[in-house]
Amino acid sequence: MKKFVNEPKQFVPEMLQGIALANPDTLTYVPEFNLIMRKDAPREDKVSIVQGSGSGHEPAHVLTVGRGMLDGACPGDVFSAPPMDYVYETAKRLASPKGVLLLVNNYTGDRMAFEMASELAEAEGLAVRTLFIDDDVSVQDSTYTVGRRGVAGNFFVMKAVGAAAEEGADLDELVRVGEKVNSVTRTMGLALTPCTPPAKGSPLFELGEDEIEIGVGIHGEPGRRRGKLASADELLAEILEPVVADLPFSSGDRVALMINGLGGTPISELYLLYGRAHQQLADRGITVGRSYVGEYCTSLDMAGASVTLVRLDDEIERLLAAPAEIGVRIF
Amino acid sequence: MKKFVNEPKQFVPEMLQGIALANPDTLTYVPEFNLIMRKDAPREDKVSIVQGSGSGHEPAHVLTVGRGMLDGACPGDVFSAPPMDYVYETAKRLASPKGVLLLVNNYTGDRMAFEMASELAEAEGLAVRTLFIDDDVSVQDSTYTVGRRGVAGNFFVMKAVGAAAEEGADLDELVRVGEKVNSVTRTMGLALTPCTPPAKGSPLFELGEDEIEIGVGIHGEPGRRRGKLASADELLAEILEPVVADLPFSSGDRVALMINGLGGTPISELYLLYGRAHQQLADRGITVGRSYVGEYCTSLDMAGASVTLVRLDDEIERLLAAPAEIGVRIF
Amino acid sequence: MTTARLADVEFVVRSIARTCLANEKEFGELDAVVGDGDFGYSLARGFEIVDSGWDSFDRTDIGTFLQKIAVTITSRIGGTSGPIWGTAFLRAAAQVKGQTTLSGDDVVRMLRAAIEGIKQRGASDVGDKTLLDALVPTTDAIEAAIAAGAPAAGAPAADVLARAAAVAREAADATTTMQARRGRAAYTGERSIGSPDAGAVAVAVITERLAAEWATRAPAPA
Amino acid sequence: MTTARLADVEFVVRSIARTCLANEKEFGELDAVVGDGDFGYSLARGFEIVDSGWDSFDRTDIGTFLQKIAVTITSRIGGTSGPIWGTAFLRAAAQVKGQTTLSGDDVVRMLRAAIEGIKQRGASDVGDKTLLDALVPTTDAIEAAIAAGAPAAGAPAADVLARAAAVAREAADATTTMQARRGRAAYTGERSIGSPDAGAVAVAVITERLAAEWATRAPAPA
Ligand SMILES: Nc1ncnc2c1ncn2[C@@H]1O[C@H](COP(=O)(O)OP(=O)(O)O)[C@@H](O)[C@H]1O
Ligand SMILES: Nc1ncnc2c1ncn2[C@@H]1O[C@H](COP(=O)(O)OP(=O)(O)O)[C@@H](O)[C@H]1O
Ligand SMILES: [Mg+2]
Ligand SMILES: [Mg+2]
Ligand SMILES: [Mg+2]
Ligand SMILES: [Mg+2]
Repeated sequence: MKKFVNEPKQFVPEMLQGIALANPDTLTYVPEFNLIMRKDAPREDKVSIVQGSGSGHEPAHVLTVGRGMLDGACPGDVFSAPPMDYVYETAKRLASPKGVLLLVNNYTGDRMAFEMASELAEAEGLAVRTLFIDDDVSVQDSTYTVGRRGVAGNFFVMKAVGAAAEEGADLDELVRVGEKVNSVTRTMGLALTPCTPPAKGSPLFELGEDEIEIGVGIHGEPGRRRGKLASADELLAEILEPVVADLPFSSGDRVALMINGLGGTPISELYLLYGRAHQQLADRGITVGRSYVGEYCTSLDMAGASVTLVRLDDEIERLLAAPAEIGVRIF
Repeated sequence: MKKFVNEPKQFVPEMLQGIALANPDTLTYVPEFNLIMRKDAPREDKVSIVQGSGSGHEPAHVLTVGRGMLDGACPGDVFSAPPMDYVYETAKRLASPKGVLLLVNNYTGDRMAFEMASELAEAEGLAVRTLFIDDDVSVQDSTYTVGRRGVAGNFFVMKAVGAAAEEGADLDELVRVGEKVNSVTRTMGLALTPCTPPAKGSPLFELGEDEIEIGVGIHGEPGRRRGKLASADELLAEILEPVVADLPFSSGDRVALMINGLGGTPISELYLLYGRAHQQLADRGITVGRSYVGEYCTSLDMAGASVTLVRLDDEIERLLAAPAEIGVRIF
Repeated sequence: MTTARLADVEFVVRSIARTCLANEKEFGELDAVVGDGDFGYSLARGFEIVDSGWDSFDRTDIGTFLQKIAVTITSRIGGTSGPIWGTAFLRAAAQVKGQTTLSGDDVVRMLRAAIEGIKQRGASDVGDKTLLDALVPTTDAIEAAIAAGAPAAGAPAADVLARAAAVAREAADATTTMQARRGRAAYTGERSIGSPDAGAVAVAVITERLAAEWATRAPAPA
Repeated sequence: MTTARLADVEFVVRSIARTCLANEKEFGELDAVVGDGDFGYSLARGFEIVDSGWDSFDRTDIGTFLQKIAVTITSRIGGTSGPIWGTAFLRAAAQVKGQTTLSGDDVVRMLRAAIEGIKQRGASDVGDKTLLDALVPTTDAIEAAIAAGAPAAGAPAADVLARAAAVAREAADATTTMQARRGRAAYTGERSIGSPDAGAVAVAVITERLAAEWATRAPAPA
């Protein structure tokens, strides 16, 4: 395992420590609950937005805490939903008179932790609402699963409810906005290589020299099928087609287009993919109104990428364009 | 080679196309010269700042074009200095009455291309100055080289002269500022894995399962020596010590600290390294005034990281803190 | 009929904790086949607190003791396993509130309550390729053995456990041919066939260890 | 003494171009050993324009023709090779401005000018483990052969080239034991010892191809 790690058990705490030290003016770190929160949260005049999920997806979600985005994030260990306690303690610490909105990517463990925690919090008189995000189109037959997974499209839900919360929207309104964005957001990913969790020390799954995983999950879960390595255009089509077909997106639509890197793919390749996707959408009469290229929701060091489309309307576009400031930054 | 590539020869043009499509309001793309430039450049009231260098280091430099940073970047192919022509044509297109400042990372090919181009441009009456950046401490004995290499510390020179140019500084003043920042900036990197140039299709060099390259160059050039894989703290010490010792940085100094990812290392690991570096500096009485964590100057998909320190004074800190807006962005 | 006391319960809990610690890597690798590989790690992080804080848990009675263990597990284990195992311990504890001894029937009642809790929390059932597919037949075997007259503790309890261990292992092995319908493994669809469920194997390994070590536990006063 | 004409110069340039195209991968791999692997790619991108735009270059005289080639190379080849090779062609062209034929002495003068250009541009010299370490001995050999009476073109020129190719190869091989003092390879210090310099090998391969194909070129009118 070629990684910068000390003791694997300390991987997440040491990362969180780094995030806190790099953002001393804006973020507070509460080690007991892996909690990264805004220094100015909770605010009386604003619903607090919280997201949990496992670690290993950075910048999601500990680095998307900040003005216009999350008020706090309490991740579990690598790829593990946070213990219920983390969520409960986070909700208590971020309790605003206007309430707390919990954003949850739709996985069994995350659902359970957040459901148990919000029951507890409500019992103590907190106003809590939960919103499930499930943008991953790769899982078609969901009879036997909890349904679609939440992946990179999560970013758009966070951004929209974050902006609306900043404007003073109440809990009901935020749930409406979040559900609306989630309902027009679709994602699919593709792995070129597996990822290596620090505690495991070896790749989570195996892929042959010329094999790829189409529809891969952000915890390395299998997708629709194994495929063969091909040109960037062909690989892109493998994930763009199902995303377009799913909502479906059609000629005349105005969209946000995100090319998200899964951790090990350099941005040169992501921009190459972006250009091709933009063009392929234009060929279908779909206009890109907002573009996003980079790492938004990763799977440790996995090489690969996902495509997300969001159908824009005036309200969504306005919220996505609103100013925001988060832990991950350039300057 | 597991990459998103179509025809390798088209790798750079297709990436640039993607950058242009993702930033239609702010950037112009001139395909003949791999040129990405600000839509509003050249401006009468501002020296134009240009950087070349090879591709494969993104976001450097095509994605650092924008307000408060570069006015244009004209990269060569992957790891190749741009042909002289590109530089010459770029200087002509960005010719401002206040002049053009060429930023050049100190490599033989880059020096030659920029020197030839600026001779030509000056012959045509353009006011051109060239600034060489050489922050890499890994090359100790420079008798037989053109001297130190320019690597991630380049970012700070760009940022400072970019901000000063925006304030209206003239060419001489910009050269003074740039040279000053360069003179207090030191970097050293470490590779966990080699990188794979698209046109080569296989790794540029070989590293054993437990081998690392200490002091690696951003084109995969060897560094000081091969080392053994170790804990994050130990690996960090391998590159932080030489950086601190070189200027030297000492107790009481206030610095900017950058942990730069080389392309294949996820930001979770970079933040872990950041936290440890911040603490190791604090132990030496060195205070971090500004922090930078992420990818600033990469080497394609190489896993690894570099540490950069800049000794701050009021002037440098003010310029680094000035607002800027570039192609690589989150929202 | 001999009854189980706090010391026996302590032995069982500590044995579970240590088994999970000793098998962190193995359990993780089982989960990596079609899941995400964190199962061993998650359990270990919770049970290491149980093990290291061992003397600090309130031992007023068996119910209280188990409830404290349950709270620790719930608050320390992430992933699906935190809520699942936490709920199991919590429901088991609730069955024996205030009790200082357990009959064989108490033990079966606790196991049944734990199973119901898991089903509810996980919206899952036997046949979904989860730990339930080991836990339910094992509980059935224990119930049958007790009904057949074996005591809940004392030397003959070893026989009950030996029987349970055999059934648990067989049931865990049998999950190999099943298709996962719950948890992350469910996303793999048919590809989940061919390897056993990590949770079910954990149940087998724990039961085997209990059976093997029962004789060596600090003997309960007659 | 036979003289070389434009057709001979065309043959040489086109042969250089095609050799660089045919050896893109090999040259790149040589550069990857201690450099950054782009040498083959860079040359190929420049010479492919020379090859594809072949008919478009101004052929008023040999000097003009070579100058156009030089400009194309300089503007299309990146890395160190663009300035180095571009300067070499430019300086060679300047030696024969307006000429339509070349004597053996002209050829040597052109090579010497190219060498001086490279040294100046690269702040380098013989012994630094660069293409100079093949180009200089090869030029010496050509000069000696011509001085010994071999003509610059015609059948005996093949002998000059054969001698040059042998020397070039030997010189390229000899760079193996040298330590790089210029270019990216110089950063490797002692590690650069043990493999030949990519630029020097390119000179050898090109000279060998010229020697091998000289006989088959479109024969210059007597
Ligand atoms: N819905 C469920 N109901 C009951 N047990 C489940 C459920 N989902 C998963 N499991 C059990 O949990 C084990 C995986 O636990 P863990 O790795 O902690 O979960 P995850 O990583 O999927 O959040 C599985 O092997 C299975 O036995
Ligand atoms: N300073 C120099 N002077 C002369 N030749 C040089 C110099 N530096 C490098 N070379 C030659 O150029 C070759 C490498 O060319 P290229 O790969 O284009 O350069 P780089 O990638 O280092 O910019 C070397 O093998 C060597 O023969
Ligand atoms: Mg998990
Ligand atoms: Mg190069
Ligand atoms: Mg798991
Ligand atoms: Mg090279």
